[in-house]
Amino acid sequence: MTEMTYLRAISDGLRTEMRDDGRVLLMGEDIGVYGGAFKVTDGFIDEFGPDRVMDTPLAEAGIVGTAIGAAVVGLRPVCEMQFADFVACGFDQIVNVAGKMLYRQGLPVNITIRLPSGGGFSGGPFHSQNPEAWFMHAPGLKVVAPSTPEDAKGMIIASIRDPNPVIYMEHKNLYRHVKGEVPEGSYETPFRARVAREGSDLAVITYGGMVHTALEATHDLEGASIMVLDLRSLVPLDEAAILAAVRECSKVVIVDEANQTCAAGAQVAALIAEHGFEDLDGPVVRVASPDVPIPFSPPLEAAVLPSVDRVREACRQLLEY
Amino acid sequence: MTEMTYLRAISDGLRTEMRDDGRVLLMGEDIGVYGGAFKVTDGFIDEFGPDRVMDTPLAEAGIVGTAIGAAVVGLRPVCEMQFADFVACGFDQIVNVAGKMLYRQGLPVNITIRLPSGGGFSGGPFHSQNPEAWFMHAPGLKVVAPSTPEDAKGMIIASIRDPNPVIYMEHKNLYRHVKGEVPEGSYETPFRARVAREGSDLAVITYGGMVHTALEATHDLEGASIMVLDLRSLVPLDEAAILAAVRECSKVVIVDEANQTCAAGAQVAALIAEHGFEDLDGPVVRVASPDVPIPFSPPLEAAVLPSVDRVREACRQLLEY
Amino acid sequence: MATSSTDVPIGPRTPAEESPPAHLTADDRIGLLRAMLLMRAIEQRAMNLYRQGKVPGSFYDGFGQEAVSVGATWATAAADRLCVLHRDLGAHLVRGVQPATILSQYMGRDAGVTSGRDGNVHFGDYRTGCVGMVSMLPDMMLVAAGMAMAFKLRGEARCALTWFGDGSTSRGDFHEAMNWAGVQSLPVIFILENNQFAYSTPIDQQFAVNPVQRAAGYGFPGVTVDGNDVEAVFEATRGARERAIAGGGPTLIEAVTMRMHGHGAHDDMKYVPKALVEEWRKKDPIDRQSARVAQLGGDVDALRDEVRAEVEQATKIALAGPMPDPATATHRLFHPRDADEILTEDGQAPWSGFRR
Amino acid sequence: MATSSTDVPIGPRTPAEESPPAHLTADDRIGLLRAMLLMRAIEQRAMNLYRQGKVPGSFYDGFGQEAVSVGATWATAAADRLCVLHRDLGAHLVRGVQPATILSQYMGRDAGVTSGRDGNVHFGDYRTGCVGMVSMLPDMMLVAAGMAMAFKLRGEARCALTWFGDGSTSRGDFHEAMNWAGVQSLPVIFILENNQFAYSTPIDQQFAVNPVQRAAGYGFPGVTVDGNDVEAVFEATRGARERAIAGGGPTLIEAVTMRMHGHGAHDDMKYVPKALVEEWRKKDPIDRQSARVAQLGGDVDALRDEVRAEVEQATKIALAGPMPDPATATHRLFHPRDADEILTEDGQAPWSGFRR
Ligand SMILES: Cc1ncc(C[n+]2csc(CCOP(=O)(O)OP(=O)(O)O)c2C)c(N)n1
Ligand SMILES: Cc1ncc(C[n+]2csc(CCOP(=O)(O)OP(=O)(O)O)c2C)c(N)n1
Ligand SMILES: [Mg+2]
Ligand SMILES: [Mg+2]
Repeated sequence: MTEMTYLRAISDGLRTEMRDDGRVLLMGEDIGVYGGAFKVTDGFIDEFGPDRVMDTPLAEAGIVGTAIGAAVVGLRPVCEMQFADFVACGFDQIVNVAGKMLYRQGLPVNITIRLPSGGGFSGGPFHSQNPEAWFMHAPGLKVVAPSTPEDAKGMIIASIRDPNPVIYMEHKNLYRHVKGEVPEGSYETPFRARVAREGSDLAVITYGGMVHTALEATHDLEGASIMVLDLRSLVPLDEAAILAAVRECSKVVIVDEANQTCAAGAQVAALIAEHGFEDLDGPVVRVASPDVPIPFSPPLEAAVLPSVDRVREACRQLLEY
Repeated sequence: MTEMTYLRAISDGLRTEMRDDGRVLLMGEDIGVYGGAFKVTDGFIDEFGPDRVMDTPLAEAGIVGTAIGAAVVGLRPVCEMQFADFVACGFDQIVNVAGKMLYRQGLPVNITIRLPSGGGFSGGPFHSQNPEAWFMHAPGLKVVAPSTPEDAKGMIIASIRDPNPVIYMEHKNLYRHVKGEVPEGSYETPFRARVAREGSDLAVITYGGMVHTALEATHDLEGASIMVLDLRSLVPLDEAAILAAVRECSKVVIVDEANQTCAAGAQVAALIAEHGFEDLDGPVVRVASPDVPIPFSPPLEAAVLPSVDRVREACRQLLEY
Repeated sequence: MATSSTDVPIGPRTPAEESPPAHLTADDRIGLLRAMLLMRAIEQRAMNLYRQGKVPGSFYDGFGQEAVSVGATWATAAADRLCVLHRDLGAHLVRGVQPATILSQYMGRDAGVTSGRDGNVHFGDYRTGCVGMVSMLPDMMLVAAGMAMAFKLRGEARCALTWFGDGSTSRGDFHEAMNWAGVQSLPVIFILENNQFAYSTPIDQQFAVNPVQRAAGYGFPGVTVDGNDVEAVFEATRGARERAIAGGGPTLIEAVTMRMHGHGAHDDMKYVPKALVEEWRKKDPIDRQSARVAQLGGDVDALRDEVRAEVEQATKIALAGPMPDPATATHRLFHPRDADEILTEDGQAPWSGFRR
Repeated sequence: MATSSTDVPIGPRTPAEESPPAHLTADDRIGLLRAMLLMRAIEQRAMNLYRQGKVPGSFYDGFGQEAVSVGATWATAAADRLCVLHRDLGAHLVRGVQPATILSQYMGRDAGVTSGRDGNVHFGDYRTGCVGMVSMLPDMMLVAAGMAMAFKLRGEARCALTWFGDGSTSRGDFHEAMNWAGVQSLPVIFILENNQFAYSTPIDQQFAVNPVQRAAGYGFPGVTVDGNDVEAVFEATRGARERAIAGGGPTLIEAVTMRMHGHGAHDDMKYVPKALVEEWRKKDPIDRQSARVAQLGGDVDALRDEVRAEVEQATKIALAGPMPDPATATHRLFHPRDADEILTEDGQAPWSGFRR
């Protein structure tokens, strides 16, 4: 075990798997010589060379499309979108080519697409998005969103080894703010939920960056016993763990940072409303961003993104229900 | 009033508005000389000429992006995607340019994007999709989905007049199968829900093609009184009408044809679970397509798309709850 | 119209006037004809089945364009990888997909290449080294470039090849693939199948300058070839492949041809001038190759009968096959962790040049 | 590197050697210098504010590229419409956006162009005929083409103009816009701002052939101009605009320049050879125009002082302005039905040619 940031844990996972598996290839804009916009691949080009740490043209469809081709003939490309927001430019290749290849013709597409996502640092409307729900709504793609350094490393390795296209969400606010113990060497974190904190009065169900918001918001809530469930994987969605949390706590607050309509949280709420209904002692409460682009200016952004206070207030009200 | 098909009603609405408003311009692949893959604009080029019924290059980003530019300087483009599925190729221009322009800099983008959507005729994985939820999850876009000829005409006119980007979903299975009385001349259908059938024991909440499936599935269900709520508009979502239906019936089945995860139906279910919880007498049941591409072969496709039987069975079970 | 079809002389000289092809044996030349005959016979049979309601959805064919897919594929090696498009049934045949499998595919039967999951021309049999197309055009150009990128990175003497139409060149993915292939100098062959129309849209509404002239702007050659001369298409592809394998980078080949049927079975193509169709009927690629084979002393009629019989037999087999089991509709959304993940296998490579 | 920066002689001749520009008065030439000085002073001031933590998020500037936006915009008429990119602050200044408004924008203040909804260079003031950029590059090429399409459809003598970088040319939208503009022969001017790098990526990893050479493949001219000579950029744009208005169609102008700062304030650009920066420092566009103005007898120092004072004054105003009201964060997602929907207004057009 060594303590490291969330960002270094991703780097560590990528480096570990690249050393173990010559088929792994990194592709992206400015990931080589520059080491990536967030320095996730800093120094990689020195160890692995420009062929395996490929600085690509500025072309997201190109990155994804060529990665698909390379995967089909046996490489294991890991694509970086410089910011998650730019994935919209490679959207068609992801949902129509990668997502449907196996179902239609039996060919697995082992690519991993890293999406540095989320707001909170005045990135504005084009550098703050959480687009995971778009991909949850596109069959054939797995979608994961680790919240801790340990999981970040274990899930990037598992994503690379998974023979299917995996959308790997990495919240930019965790990069340097979140530190934790990370096991040495190679290991995989399963695509299942994790109980971040046990509890019995109310369950906060969330993932990615919001796990930390949820923990902070509920670490002491007038002595109430609050469970925090970290989904970790959105596709597959750990329905058993979600329903178990509902059985255990009977009250649920679902938190995600994305715009609320048709977000991951909507799917979780719908699941509970259909299959956890009898265990509910109150409405299924959601906390998410309202349906607007994420604004740039700090006071505006703070008014839009789910905050510790909003989550705490939502929990307090539901506890009183 | 004249009886016409859903398809002719869309044509009628487009023609009516083009005659009334010289700013209206149709853009798309093969919509001019050929009259469109589904003949929605058949003969239009003769009346309005090639400038207003523009056969474009095969380029979805190009169609949407140039339409945005034309709208900003005062035209009112109506873009046709030849099939809804191809909208993935224009996705970035829609969500990042059109959707955010007004919020960011105050410039309205009056474009309408017509998406011939849905399955049921062996269109296969690339000609059967219902992508509306992707756009519901992209702030700044309105999304409508009429189910009757009267609404199809009234909503295409309202979409063109609405100063915002409107995604207009037209289910291909309604084109020629659904007929109805359509008022003469120009009128608008509001972006609000409509009670397709009154009822008090159970409410089926749906939209687009599935409205007809729901009506057929429930027209006599052992004498139960089944309400069918036709949402018509997904953004804005008529939350008041949805919650009123829950209050009235206390039992809800939500039907949509799209892949279930993060679909429109998930948002409706989440809304009810949070704000209609106290009115519920049973779980919020969903019927949707499982999360797979829509297969081509009739027996496979029939196994995936929501059918009259599946909807009826879901209602029967919930009634017994 | 801004096509170079005007620039290249199209239309057969008599076989006698022609110098024999440098890289094709008599058997190759007969094989090319046989593959084209087979493609046409299968598509004509499928069109009947469609009219009889046995082919669900829509149906697309490559009538009149047989030389493009057959000629190009004839030059591919077993280890090459192909992304085959919707006018290119001949490619599947040359690579070894069975007629009965193809007819089953059209009819959505379980024995089809996709077991009914996808329809008509939307397939690729990975057992023959092919990756099936998606409808979104021309997305496969990037997939082909990516396969070529992998070959180059691994130092393998293989190439990737794909086709696309004149209309498809207007999409951004065309540009991203051309640019990528040029920057990385990849062993990929792009075949622009210029059949004068994209659905109903004539090429002059698609581009102001023929895209073959854009290749230079990406740093590699663009060559125009008579797309109705199967031996010319073969030769252009053979040369491009030789360059690719030798590290010479990509080639864009424009095969000038004509879509002789509607866009799909539903399309009466009223929008195409009758005269244009008539002009092209005289340039039928099968007639042209038949004349050559006859000149070689080959018995074309016997070949036609043989092919017709083969297709009848295949139709019987296909019609006898079951539809897929509805219970499997949700299977295989994800690939199991432990299973092999590189599934493409080598295809047939009938060209005599690979056996010498 | 596959840039034509090598092809065109860059670097000033002495003003004495130059023949006076045909279409610029002495006032124009001083105005060009003043706009460049103002752009640089504002960006330098903003960089300080950024270092002081008063500019949230990141900060991007166009240091060394002032001639490209200033020169091109000087040739635009009031009724023209522009999509301004992230190195082009000079365009906003020439069109009439106030320095205080720009500094407020950078600091996310309510008085900024977007009232804090978007940041740094992501803005466009429709009151000056500009449409703000989106980050996704080069999406605005299609928007500009669309505006030009509307002008042509309505028979208006106006044009649209937009900028984009060398890296942006690799995106599919570049191609779709170039092709669309070519097929419809639109009055649009595309200015390729070739500053040698895309973030850290040098142009030879972006393209094998300079994109200016691709214009011919779309059916319109591509011209290369010294991007550090503001009068040369003006003249190229003036000519392109004249053609556009006369129905001559689009022009692609490559302005060869150099990004003299990091990609953003955070970027030390270690990846750029020091020598290259030194070479380009000698070609500073402001020094070059200053020499010309001095030659005309203009007092450059006075101009600098005047600009410095203006920026100080603007900074005071901007710093005094409030941040936006959080309660407004969810406002204006949709435009009201009854309100006017064509909001772009004409901008300033200081070129003397419009007043003659
Ligand atoms: C991105 C995309 N948009 C629209 C379509 C619908 N469509 C199917 S085929 C076709 C015409 C294709 O023309 P071309 O590329 O010339 O190929 P051809 O059919 O002529 O061989 C169109 C518009 C599509 N398949 N893909
Ligand atoms: C589609 C897209 N992908 C990635 C980015 C991230 N990004 C911002 S600027 C930049 C480099 C742009 O280079 P260039 O086009 O040459 O413009 P320059 O900054 O050099 O003026 C990149 C990759 C982006 N803005 N848009
Ligand atoms: Mg074609
Ligand atoms: Mg650049």
